Amino acid sequence: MGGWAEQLINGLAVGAVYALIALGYTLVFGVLRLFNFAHCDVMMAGAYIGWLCAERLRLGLLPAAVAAAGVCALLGLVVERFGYRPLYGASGMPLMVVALGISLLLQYTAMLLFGAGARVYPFGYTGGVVRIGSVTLPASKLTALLLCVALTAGLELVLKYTRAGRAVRAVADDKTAARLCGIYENRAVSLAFVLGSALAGISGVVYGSMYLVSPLMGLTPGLKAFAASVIGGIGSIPGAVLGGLALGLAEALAGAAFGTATKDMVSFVLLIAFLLLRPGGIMNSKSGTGRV
Amino acid sequence: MHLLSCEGITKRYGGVTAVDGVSLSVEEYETLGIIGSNGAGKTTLFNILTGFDRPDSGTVTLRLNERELQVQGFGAFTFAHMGVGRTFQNLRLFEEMTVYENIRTAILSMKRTEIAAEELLKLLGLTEQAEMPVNKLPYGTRKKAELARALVCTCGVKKGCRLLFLDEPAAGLTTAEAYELALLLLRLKKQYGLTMVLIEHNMAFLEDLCSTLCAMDEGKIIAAGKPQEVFSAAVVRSAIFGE
Amino acid sequence: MLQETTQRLNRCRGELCSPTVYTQSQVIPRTRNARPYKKLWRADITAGIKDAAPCSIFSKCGCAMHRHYNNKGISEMKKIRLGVTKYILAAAAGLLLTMLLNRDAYAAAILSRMFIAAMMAAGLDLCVGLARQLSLGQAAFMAAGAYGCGTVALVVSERSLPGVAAGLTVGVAAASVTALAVGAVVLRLKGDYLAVATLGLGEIVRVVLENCAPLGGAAGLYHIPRFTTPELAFAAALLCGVFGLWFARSRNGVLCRAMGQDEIAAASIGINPMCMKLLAFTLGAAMTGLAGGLYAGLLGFISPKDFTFARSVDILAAVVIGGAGTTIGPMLAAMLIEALSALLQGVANIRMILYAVILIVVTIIKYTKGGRRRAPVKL
Amino acid sequence: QSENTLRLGVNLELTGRLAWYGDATLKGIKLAAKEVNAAGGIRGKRIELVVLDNRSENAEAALAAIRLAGRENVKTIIGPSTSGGVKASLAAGCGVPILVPSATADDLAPKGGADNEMFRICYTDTMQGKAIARFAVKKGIRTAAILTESSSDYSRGMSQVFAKTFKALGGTVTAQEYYASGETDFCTVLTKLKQQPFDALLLPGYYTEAALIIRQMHELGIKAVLLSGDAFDVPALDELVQSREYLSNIYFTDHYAPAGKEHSDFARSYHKAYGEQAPAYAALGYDCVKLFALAVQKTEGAATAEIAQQLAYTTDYSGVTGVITIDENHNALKAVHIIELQNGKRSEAAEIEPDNINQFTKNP
Amino acid sequence: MLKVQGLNVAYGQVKAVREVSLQLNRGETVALLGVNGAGKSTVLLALAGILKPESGKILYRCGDNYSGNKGNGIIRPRGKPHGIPAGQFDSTSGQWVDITTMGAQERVRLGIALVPEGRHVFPTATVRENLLVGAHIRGDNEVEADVERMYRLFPALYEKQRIPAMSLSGGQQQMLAIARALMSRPRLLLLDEPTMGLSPKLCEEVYRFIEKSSAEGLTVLVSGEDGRSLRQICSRALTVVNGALRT
Ligand SMILES: Nc1ncnc2c1ncn2[C@@H]1O[C@H](COP(=O)(O)OP(=O)(O)OP(=O)(O)O)[C@@H](O)[C@H]1O
Ligand SMILES: Nc1ncnc2c1ncn2[C@@H]1O[C@H](COP(=O)(O)OP(=O)(O)OP(=O)(O)O)[C@@H](O)[C@H]1O
Ligand SMILES: [Mg+2]
Ligand SMILES: [Mg+2]
Repeated sequence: MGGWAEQLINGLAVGAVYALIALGYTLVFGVLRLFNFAHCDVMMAGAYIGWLCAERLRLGLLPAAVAAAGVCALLGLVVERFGYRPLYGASGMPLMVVALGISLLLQYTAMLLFGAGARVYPFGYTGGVVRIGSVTLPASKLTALLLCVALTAGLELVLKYTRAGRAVRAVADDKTAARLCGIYENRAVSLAFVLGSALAGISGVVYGSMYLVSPLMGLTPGLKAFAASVIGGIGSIPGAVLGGLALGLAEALAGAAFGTATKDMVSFVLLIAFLLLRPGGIMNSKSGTGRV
Repeated sequence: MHLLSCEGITKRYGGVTAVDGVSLSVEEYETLGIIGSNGAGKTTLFNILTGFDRPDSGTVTLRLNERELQVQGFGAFTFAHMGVGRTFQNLRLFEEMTVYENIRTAILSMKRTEIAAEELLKLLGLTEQAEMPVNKLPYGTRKKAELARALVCTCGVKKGCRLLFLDEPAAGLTTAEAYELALLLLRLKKQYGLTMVLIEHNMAFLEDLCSTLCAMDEGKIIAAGKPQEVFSAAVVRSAIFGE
Repeated sequence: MLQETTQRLNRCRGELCSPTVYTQSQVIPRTRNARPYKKLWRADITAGIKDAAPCSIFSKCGCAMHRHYNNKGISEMKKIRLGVTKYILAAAAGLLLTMLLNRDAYAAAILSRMFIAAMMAAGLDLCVGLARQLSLGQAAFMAAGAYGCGTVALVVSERSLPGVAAGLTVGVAAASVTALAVGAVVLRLKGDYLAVATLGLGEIVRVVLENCAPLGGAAGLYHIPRFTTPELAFAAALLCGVFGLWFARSRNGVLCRAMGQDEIAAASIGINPMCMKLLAFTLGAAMTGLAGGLYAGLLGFISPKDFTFARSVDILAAVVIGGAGTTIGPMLAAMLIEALSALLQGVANIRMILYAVILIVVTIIKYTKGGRRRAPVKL
Repeated sequence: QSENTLRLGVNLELTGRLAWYGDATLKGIKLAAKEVNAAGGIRGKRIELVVLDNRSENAEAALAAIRLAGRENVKTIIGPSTSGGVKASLAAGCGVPILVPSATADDLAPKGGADNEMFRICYTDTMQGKAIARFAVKKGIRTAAILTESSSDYSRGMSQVFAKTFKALGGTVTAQEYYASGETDFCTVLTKLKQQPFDALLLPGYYTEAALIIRQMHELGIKAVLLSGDAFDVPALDELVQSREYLSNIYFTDHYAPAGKEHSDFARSYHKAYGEQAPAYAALGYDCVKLFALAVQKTEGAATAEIAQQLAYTTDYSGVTGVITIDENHNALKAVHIIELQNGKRSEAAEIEPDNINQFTKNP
Repeated sequence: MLKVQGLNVAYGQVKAVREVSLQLNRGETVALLGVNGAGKSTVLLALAGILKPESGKILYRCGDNYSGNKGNGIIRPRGKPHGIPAGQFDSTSGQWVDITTMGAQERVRLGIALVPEGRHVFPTATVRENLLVGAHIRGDNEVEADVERMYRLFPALYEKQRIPAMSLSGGQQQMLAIARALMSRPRLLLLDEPTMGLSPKLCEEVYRFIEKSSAEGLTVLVSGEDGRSLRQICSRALTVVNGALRT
């Protein structure tokens, strides 16, 4: 049946979008052990910035993405500085509550500024449709897929093989020890946030141009990306991407096989199955586990 | 008659074989010391013997009320109810509780409300620190608190095996304190009929305390016997003392 | 001093450590010879432990023991216990006053909602504050309670006392059974992972409800008799609060608390971590289920949309702001948040913004006051 | 002062997912209230609106209704604009007539019958489902697929009725699929639907998802007639679909036709007040207030019970959205308009009288 | 090299260190002894800049960089440390700098490294990465050579270089902690109970290493139990009693 091939490609394409958002999630979680629920709202902000650039300033996709990345990075910095930093001493829960508060704040501020209704990027903004054999695919999805791979590779290289990247990971592991190694832990955390938020901005533009922009647009992809990052192995950059792709595929195939009513459930069932059977996710990341 | 014995215990982590076919047994009322270089697999073996880890293969047998019982699959908490108390290499206390509460919790858990926590504290010389939150105490005191808590399990059982596992009890103590501790352990042993297994790197401490010694290297037991014999064995001298 | 210690030690050694015979092999065979000190041990056990050995940790006097227990409870608990009567009296007085003053339908609805929120906070606090098992899927248990209660109430269709009682019982049972089933699976996970899993579960329950035709699907259940009055909700909240406080002091509560602080340490003193987690999780869910039942009885209409992730978040926020682990704190915070939400109704467009700002600011102030800005150095 | 005013409660979705519908309705309500007050009020009393936001949440809607009735002492409540909210408000049982502008679910009121508090001035899902099915058959459509929003009462209700009527009239439903609210990527569903050929796709859903579905349909190369309900009458839909050529071959039911006589005055004043074209939701809100004014006019002392009675007596009131007659279950008997979208242009394709909807043999 | 005057450190109400004054000369190895709870760790933490003293002064004079067995000159730290005049990195400056209010990060850049009590390795990073993080402040190109040097010093680490530090045994983690501190090429090394949990063989090795490096100019302050071996390698011992130095 031809449908399956199409579904497969659809799944991968949607998965790429999840993966793109999951990258930022994973990055911030790695440093703060915080599920940054505000991440998808930073993404929303990025989508709006991109929309403003495209609709009002008539800029192209690339400048819009760059602008969104910049503004979101700034937003991330502010959020980290004033929202999270005062609470690093406390346990995880207050942080989580603040994250949720910031998420609400961003959503409803956007609603106040831009109205509750959805907005859309100018038509043809992301360049029509691509045909692969019998399968048609919007070009934007292909962009997402490529972008995702490129960003992942870049991020992985930065974190693994650069001094700053290692510092970020060291702070994630043990703040005091990092200080003893001469790392300014606040700077490292900020760096992670800036990177993560810039990613969110880019994914916001990609997501927004592909679909719609609205104040609550972050909710669903946020939860999915969150699931993706756990499925891939939280804290692991390649894991986030694999998780996103796996999730997209699973959803598409389950939707095709068992009816689309189950599609939403699939991601969470997959999430829980992974947590139980392989808590480290696809990449078997070890963050958070230790020895007796 | 041995209280505890294990047979062919093997534990692998990825490519590393942390414990490699270890068999040993612990007699009632004996004090068994385990020595070995770093990474020899001592802690891993301990974890298996006290139920915190499952061996990949091998059996652990506990003699309980005159019956032999294979226990390798049991949860760690059942070990405690059988009278196996233990301490940890990286201390594991209830950090937000006071010393007293740590002990009190153990007493409640073991349902031995007739144990007087004060007496236990006095025994270990912790009376003054009883109301201090444990996370504010210096290392040595914390170790004592953990020992006290383990004692509740060990001494607390009515019908059990009174086994005490100590992972590096003297690490971080000064010589005088280590002696103090050795003395204390001896007294406890005398008073409550304890059987002890301990890991140590402090040889003087072991020499004073142990009736039997067992040396490990790379997951295997390379020597066992009386302290002096083990210390003088050539394998031990090269593997552990580096001579 | 060192000298003296060493001498004492040697004396002890002489007394205690008599030689045994070893052969060198991997298994250490034991000679079965009677050990000279064996008798001594035995004697020691029988005489020394059972009777009045000078340094025995066993005291025979049971009542002394009990007195002791009562005088010196777990210190965290002491704080709570001191406050219990005071808090409850204050709460009761305040609420009765409110009820007397405000008898219109709206006040009644708001009051009921406040009490319902308080119950949920108390429930989650058992789970999060006491056992430290972070649950982000509390809305699922609320849904179980609401749907359980709603179905029964629809069948009975009377506002009679037995009907209401049956409905609430079924609601609580439904929530508890859900929690038990779900908990047995997900509580194997730790920390953040558990939070993620419960979040996922909450969503799954919602999607299942949306697609479950017998329970009304997306349209939900309506025509449920509206039995919830502020008095009933208050009584239930009081029950939950008192139960929560009592549980925290009870043996199992203490063990739960210990387990929450360090699972491995808890296992080493014979606490079954899974058992404790399940207990706290289920009790918390039961309270939440009761709240869900009352919620169904308050609105007369429930649909899956009422039990979203946002609901779970609201409860968690209350627990954190009120101070996890104190039962009363979260309950009061939940009531305050609910009241605040009603007060802010007038400024519809910036209501949520204000709510968010208050949430953030209060949390930051609460968790940074008293110079706790930096992590206490723990090396 | 309160003797000179009539308090009219408004309980609408002003924030949240459905805020657009609430906003539009509120605009109509405000316009009507202004007009009534400008004309000297009702028996000398001015209408005073008490507006509460229900955040598009059911529980909040119930609470708002309770507050309006129990604390604000309003005579009548208008809203919410969607079925879930109305059900919740009605379940709260607050003893004040609730005028329902646009909620179309069949079973809104707890008990039905003459003594319920609900007065609906729009048609029901059954009516619009039947109407669109009949229209489809009339247009020569033989096979149809259905794409339903699984979490929406409205979408499910309409799909059901459509399927039943369509089958009864000799059509075949080739596929039934679902999507969730808030979803953005429908390629899976659409690819699945593509496997079975169909002439028309019924898509009863809110405009955000619908716009994406329309776009993605065209991207996947599905060319079919699109059928839908009144939720499509949102200017934002056209905007979000972006392309005019995608906005073709779309037929949906609506509460009024832009060409109607009665409503040209309304359309003009609305345009003057807000600078935009009036959507159906605004017209419905407008009619609610006018109907309320009429009912109060007929009462002695404007007591709520009297108002309810007068509302129930409404027959052949010709409002902006057509001729309204409230039946014994307090539902409106009204004509259903079918609007056609071709290249982004709207025009009325058919008007189906209420009497014709239920008669299967007679042509509309 | 280091002068401490009237140092007081408190944890909330608890005064853990009282009026401690001490002086360390370049190249000497000093033991810090005391029973448990005496305040050794607190002194070391305060010297490393993790704890802020209540009162007292810590003065530091940058001597030559400790350069291991290579004999290289100064290594300029990466990143601009706050509040340190540029000239003070020079070996020639020889001025006393008041470092009392400096953070731990700046002190590392000045050449003070601490091996904390209880290891504190970075658990999810591999052994090699741990070492590289240890060299965070360095901008020279001899980092790789130093990593190799550490592997020679602790061959056990070489075998485990690609393994996350959390799966090392306790003793291996201790080795890693010491090696990591050495990676910053400190001039003053503070060791808190470095031999805790190490087997006798490794203890010997660590002590011998300390001896060797202090011969090369490294100043070492080491706390620990007063075994014979510790006394042997130290030129003098300070004893902390109840938070104060016994004279
Ligand atoms: N969870 C794990 N994952 C991977 N490797 C492990 C794990 N636990 C232990 N190991 C490895 O098993 C070996 C034995 O470790 P163990 O902790 O038992 O040593 P030990 O004898 O207690 O050493 P020490 O005296 O240093 O505490 C070590 O090489 C260690 O790296
Ligand atoms: N975080 C803390 N909060 C409060 N008091 C503390 C804290 N840490 C240590 N103390 C107190 O400070 C004193 C000194 O502790 P410190 O850890 O410096 O001792 P130490 O000499 O290193 O002991 P050890 O040999 O056990 O490591 C102790 O009395 C202890 O109770
Ligand atoms: Mg060990
Ligand atoms: Mg110390």
